[in-house]
Amino acid sequence: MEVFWYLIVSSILFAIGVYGLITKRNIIRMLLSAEVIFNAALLTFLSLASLDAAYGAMGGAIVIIAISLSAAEVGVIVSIAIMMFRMRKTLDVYELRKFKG
Amino acid sequence: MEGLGLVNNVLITFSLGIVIGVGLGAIGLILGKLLAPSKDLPKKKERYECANPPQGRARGLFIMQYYPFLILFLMLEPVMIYSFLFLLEAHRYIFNVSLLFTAMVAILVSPLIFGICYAKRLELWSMR
Amino acid sequence: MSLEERELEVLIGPQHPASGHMRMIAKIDGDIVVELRPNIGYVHRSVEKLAEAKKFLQIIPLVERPSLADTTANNLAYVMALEKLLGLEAPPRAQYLRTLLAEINRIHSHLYGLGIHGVMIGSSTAYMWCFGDREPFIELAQELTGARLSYSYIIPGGVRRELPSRFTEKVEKALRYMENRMKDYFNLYLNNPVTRARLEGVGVLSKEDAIRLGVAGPNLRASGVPYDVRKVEPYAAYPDIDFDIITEKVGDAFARVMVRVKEIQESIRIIRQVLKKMPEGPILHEKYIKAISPKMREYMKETGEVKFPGIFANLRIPAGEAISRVEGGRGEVIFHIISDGKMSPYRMRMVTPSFRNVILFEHLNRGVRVADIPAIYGSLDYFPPEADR
Amino acid sequence: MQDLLSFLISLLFRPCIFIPLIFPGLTVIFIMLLMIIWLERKIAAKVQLRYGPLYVFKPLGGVIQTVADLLKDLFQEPIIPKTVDKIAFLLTPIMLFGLAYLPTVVIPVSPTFYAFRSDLSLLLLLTLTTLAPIFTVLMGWASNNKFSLIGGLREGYLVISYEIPMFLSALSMAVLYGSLDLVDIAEAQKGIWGLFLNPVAGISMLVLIYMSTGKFPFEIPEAESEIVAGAYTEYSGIMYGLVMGASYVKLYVLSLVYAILFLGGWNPLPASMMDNPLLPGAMLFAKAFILIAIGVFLRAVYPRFRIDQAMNIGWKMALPFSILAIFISLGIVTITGGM
Amino acid sequence: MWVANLDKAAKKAAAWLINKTPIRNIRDWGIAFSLWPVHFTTSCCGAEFAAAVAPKFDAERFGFLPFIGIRQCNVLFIEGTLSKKMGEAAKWVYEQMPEPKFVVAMGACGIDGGIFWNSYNIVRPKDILPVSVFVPGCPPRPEGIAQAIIMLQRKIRKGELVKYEF
Amino acid sequence: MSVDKTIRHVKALATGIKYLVSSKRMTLMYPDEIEEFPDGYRGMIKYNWDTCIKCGLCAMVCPADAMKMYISKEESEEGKKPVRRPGINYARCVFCGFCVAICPTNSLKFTKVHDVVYNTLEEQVYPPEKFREGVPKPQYKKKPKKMRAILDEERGLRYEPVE
Amino acid sequence: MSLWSNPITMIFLLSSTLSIIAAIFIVYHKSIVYSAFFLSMLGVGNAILFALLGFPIISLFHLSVYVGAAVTFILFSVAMLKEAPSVEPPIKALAVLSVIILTIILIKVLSPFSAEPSFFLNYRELTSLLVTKYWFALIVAAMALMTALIGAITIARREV
Amino acid sequence: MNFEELKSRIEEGLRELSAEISGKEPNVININVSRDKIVEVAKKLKALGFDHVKAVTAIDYPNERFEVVYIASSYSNLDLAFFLINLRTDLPYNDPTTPSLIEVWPSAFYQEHEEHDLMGIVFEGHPRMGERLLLPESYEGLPPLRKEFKIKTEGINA
Ligand code: SF4
Ligand code: SF4
Ligand code: SF4
Repeated sequence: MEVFWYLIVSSILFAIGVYGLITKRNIIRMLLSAEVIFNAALLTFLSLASLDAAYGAMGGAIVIIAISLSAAEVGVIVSIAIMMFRMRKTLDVYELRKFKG
Repeated sequence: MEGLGLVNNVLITFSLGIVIGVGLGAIGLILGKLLAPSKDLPKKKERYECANPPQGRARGLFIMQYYPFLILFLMLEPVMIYSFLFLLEAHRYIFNVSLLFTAMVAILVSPLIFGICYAKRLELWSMR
Repeated sequence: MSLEERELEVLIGPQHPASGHMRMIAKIDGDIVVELRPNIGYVHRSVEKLAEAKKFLQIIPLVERPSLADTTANNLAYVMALEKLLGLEAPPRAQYLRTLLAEINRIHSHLYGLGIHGVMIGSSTAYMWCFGDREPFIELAQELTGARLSYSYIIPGGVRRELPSRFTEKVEKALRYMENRMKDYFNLYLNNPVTRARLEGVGVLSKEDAIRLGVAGPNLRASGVPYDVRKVEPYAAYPDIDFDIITEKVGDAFARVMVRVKEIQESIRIIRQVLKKMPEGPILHEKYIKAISPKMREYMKETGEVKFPGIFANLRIPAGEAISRVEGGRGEVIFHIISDGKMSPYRMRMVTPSFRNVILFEHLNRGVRVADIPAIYGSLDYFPPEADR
Repeated sequence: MQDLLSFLISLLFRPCIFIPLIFPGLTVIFIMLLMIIWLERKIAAKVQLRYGPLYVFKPLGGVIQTVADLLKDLFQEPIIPKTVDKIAFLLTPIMLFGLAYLPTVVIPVSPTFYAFRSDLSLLLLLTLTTLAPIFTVLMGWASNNKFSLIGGLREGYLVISYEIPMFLSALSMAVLYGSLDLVDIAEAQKGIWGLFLNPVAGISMLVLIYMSTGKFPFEIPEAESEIVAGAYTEYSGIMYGLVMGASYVKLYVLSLVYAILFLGGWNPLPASMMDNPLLPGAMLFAKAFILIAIGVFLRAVYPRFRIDQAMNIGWKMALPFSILAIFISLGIVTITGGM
Repeated sequence: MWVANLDKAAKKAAAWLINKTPIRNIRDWGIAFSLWPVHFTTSCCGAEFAAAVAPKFDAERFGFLPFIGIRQCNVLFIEGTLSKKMGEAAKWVYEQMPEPKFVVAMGACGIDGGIFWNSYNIVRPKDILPVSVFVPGCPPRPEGIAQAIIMLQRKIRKGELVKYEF
Repeated sequence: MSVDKTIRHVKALATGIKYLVSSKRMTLMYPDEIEEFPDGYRGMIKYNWDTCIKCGLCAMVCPADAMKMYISKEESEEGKKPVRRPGINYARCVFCGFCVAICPTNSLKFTKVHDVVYNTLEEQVYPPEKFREGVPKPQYKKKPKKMRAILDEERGLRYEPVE
Repeated sequence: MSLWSNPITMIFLLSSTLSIIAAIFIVYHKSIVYSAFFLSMLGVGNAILFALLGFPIISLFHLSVYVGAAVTFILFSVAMLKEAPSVEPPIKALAVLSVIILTIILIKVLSPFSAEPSFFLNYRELTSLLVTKYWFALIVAAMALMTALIGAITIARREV
Repeated sequence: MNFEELKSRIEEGLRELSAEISGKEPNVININVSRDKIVEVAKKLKALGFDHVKAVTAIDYPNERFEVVYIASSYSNLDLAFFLINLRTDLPYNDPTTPSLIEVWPSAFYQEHEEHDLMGIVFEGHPRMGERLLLPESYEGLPPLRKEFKIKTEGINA
């Protein structure tokens, strides 16, 4: 299977993610869409890394770190969402913005 | 059959595993649906609520009290998997590995204690 | 957020493994119980009203039914109230027999409570052991009275049966068996770290609260109030018997369990004394013996079974008021009988220990975790039919 | 005809088919399920001074009680309440069973008989078990029932508190033997078993296995006296049979893993017997079965913990102990300079 | 439409299959030895019911396992008096149980009210539920409960109680 | 984990194992063995048609209104005051034994039969004629062994066959 | 064509379909719990793709850390929240348009990479690389995680 | 403490509250008060050491009056525990209201609620008046413990 196809899949995922990110207002949904984009990025990165044996291992190491950091990011964002939900009773980012102002 | 290599062995096993695992459940479900007698009683399909008429919502219970453990887990899981990555080299680079693991534990300890102590303070973790 | 939104209302019971015959309405916030309200009345069978339509003797089985695992206390308390109104006292041997049955019953009633409590915190073995070890005592009671649980043994003026032959020996065996088993109970269940973790510090009832809320029975004594009707207002054969009031200081669920365990041991002591001191004599008041036909008196002598005199069918009680109290397995049973001289009571008020302990549900379940609800419920040894009557 | 039969048999004895289908796969799982549920009830009954299931087949003490229960489950109406989320409600039992079953394919039966050998098999196996909480939580949510939700979330919370220590305990053995390959690990224990080399890891892993499969005293997700049947409250008939089975299958798989990691797998068998998969398989199964039997025996001894106490055990005791176990392993490696 | 027909046809085929003797016998055997009563104590007879599963009488020998949720059980023991409030609950329990299911009324109260027959707050189980076995006594001895289980098993294996309807 | 706790864990497990391997059991194998009760057990009631003096005391004292005075079909004659005899309704009887205790002629007697179940409500009413015929027979597959419960220091209860 | 005969191709097709369908459901599904659930499916699909690319260890890492922890975390939080309906902004057409353009551009850009992935990441290779060379990165990542941990706990707790 | 002593002490304590005090040997002391004084009397009694209520009985004398009896005793002072104080008050038949004593004796909470439920007495100040306790929520009609509420009876003849 050529790497091209992997890249196609990843770009489709990326596009779907971007669409979600644009159209959603619920903070957790936005997070989910961002996660789709993140997955697409990982796929791209790995397929590019797999092209050359010299970069393979290093690419792997970087992806590992990226995945673990995404866990951190998820944790923080969901915590923020929970806090907002608790305080403002909504997860809608527009509503949240309103409250701030 | 003979011609297939290692990958295919893995493939056969895994697909067999998935097919059996999922298929068994599915067959069981279908059989159960077909074989069992059924009779519609008005309350049968209501939510079970200790023999009371269903009341209120059933979702949306936020067990906040143990939430810090969830965060702890989320953050420790990657670190734990890191240890899978470097600890296995212990036979070759025992010094490096030990040092690295000690460092990891050292980094880990204080947030862990912080998290567990925080989790204990129940009054902080209610949905109010 | 408003109250309804942040809390989930969970209905526990009436069909629930840990609710028994009642419903608890718990408002929970996460894993913490914000408020719990008992909703009783699922077993309300209107004993007080039915008593007004039944004759005095017929009420004996009636008042036994609400607390089936601890029938003697109710039976005794009711009959004591009648005897107060009738102005007669049972002969001493009858008093000792009453005490004997009451203590046997206390042991198996406590075992019942312990067993139910065991299953509430998930130890099926505790349940099985307790219910299994009830059986020797039920066997004894059955031999004495002729029924497994609903003895109807105590009647105005005496008791219904003479002590069976070789009963003392059998009792002694059962008591020794129980004493031996207690070690295993401690090893497997009461000293089990998991049990301790589940019970210690859970549902603490302070002494002040226990007094204020008018709690009854072992639950009261577990909070450190040495109140026991057997000592405060001794009845039956208790004045002659040497025993201690069991108390614990802490007032948590474990203390309540321990009070029961120790009371079993104390009951064993009492039973031994009772059997040793058992006087000879008739088991029914002579006034009633006289009323029985000579042929039947003969029969009574032979079999040891008391025949009722014909007047029992329509027993008339002089007008008046009587209050009697008895320390049953679950606590103090109170009968307040108002008679107007007819064949049925004018009003019979029956206050059972479980009913007085209902108030604890609300009090103890505030701010505990969800998993503590059954642990607390079990430790109260609450029997809903008794509360609902 | 003869040829076809012998071909089929030879096909069956190919590892890639034998393993998912016979041992440690389907057939043995089935037998194990039938046996172990009966055994659980019998053991509990014995400690509780009684007989347990008996009359269903009296000469053998009612061994086929579970068959009767299975038949009852099969012929019982599977109710799908109208408030539930139908797809997730039906999907989750199947997926849970599948996920519990799938790791069996990774387990080797003898040094030469395995479906596949990879230098990651332990990690793969453990990873497959981590996916289950997703379905449990989804199950609790889909049932749309208060008790189910609490049960599902409790199970999830329990998972997060045992998973890390369990991985670390397993890892400490891998560190000791320098490999993640189950075959390697088992083979390395020809002499002394892992349990004796690193007892800290062994004990904590054992406790965590019972915790992860909801055995007493950690039977919290299904604590019947609090939350009825936990996440399974709304499941009836064969669906309940599936989810019930899944937890036993999980116990079985983890016991096999434990037997390989700590109890020397098929050791100590003389090398001459290793050619045939049956004997090492039987050895492995026997070890696993003892573990399962211990697990079900605990029901007769313990009440259950509260969820917060169980989590405290996971985080405050098991985690330090498993880290300690890794240090012990590192120490052993330092002393021996690699095995 | 077509799907519905298929479904019907499959059900019909299954019904035919089920009612064939060996399968029916196996099914009835399975159900008879796997009676799981609901955990539903309606009244004081529950004390004796509890004793019936306890070591001395050990109802589990018959495959009788008191179980947790009503969705998994198939026997409903009415353990004594059914007060009006509890009667409602009993109806809920009965209706939410999966088919096939059986009801046993236990104790004098569960049959005709027993000593509480004229109380204003009770209902008779047979008025609201299809009771198949009555156990007299107040409370019935655990042997009575065992006898009820045996009777129920006999009835099931005779094919009186489990009917495949479609 | 403190030492004390560990010891207690071990003790609990040891006790469990002790019971697992010991042969203590308390179970009465019910349908094969039935318990023979001590005298005076209050089981179902036997009626002696001949000695009864039809005084009605038993019906009067019955707390559950289970014992009633039924019109005896055999003895009543047209036009005369009907003769009444006691009959029992097991659907209500609470086995309190008051009727037996009060009967002045000992016409009512307890038997030790206790494990009868019924399929219908009507079966449980025993008007005098049926009452006379005797107590219902419980159904056993094969004849059960009669056992007597013996209290035992070691095992609590054990059972011995009655000769 | 080799597309159908090669099992690798089959797996690729299956898992990429799984990923894409999961992604679509994440964005479209009404229920947010389902969305979170499908995120896990996306993770599974992606993990298989990683394995096909020759990174089995990363695939497992993805499964356990991403699916087993991060997505579980999201699913947990979401399953516990009450569902709040949210209004979607009226920019759908615009979004679709931009997305299509984006896809086309991306495909154009990516078309030169048409080589076969000729690579298999050996586990040992990666681990020794990590131990000898990138150990510092690991420590930094761990520290970052711990900081995030403290931050998340502080954020999520109730304001006192 | 013996009976007479206690009686005189109570008499002394309740002097200005116009309560009728009578005793019944060996341990029952009846105190009759009117309903507007009952709270004060209860407070006095509590101060004397009677810290809880064992039972609340309501008695119906048809078309005449209701009588409410609080049976109080002591836990904290075991000398007093032997004695039962019957605090009685009469209520007119058409207006069975009386102030609730749960402020003084919280132990009367469920007892009063029950008497409200079954006898129809209204305890003013009790937070759960109007709610059902033992009877089903849907119950309508006369409170069942009233004498007018008749239940079925059967004669001895069938
Ligand atoms: S029959 Fe007897 S024991 Fe059973 S519920 Fe009725 S009164 Fe209670
Ligand atoms: S049975 Fe006895 S009590 Fe009843 S009517 Fe006959 S003689 Fe009288
Ligand atoms: S035993 Fe009791 S309830 Fe039964 S008929 Fe005799 S008096 Fe009536």
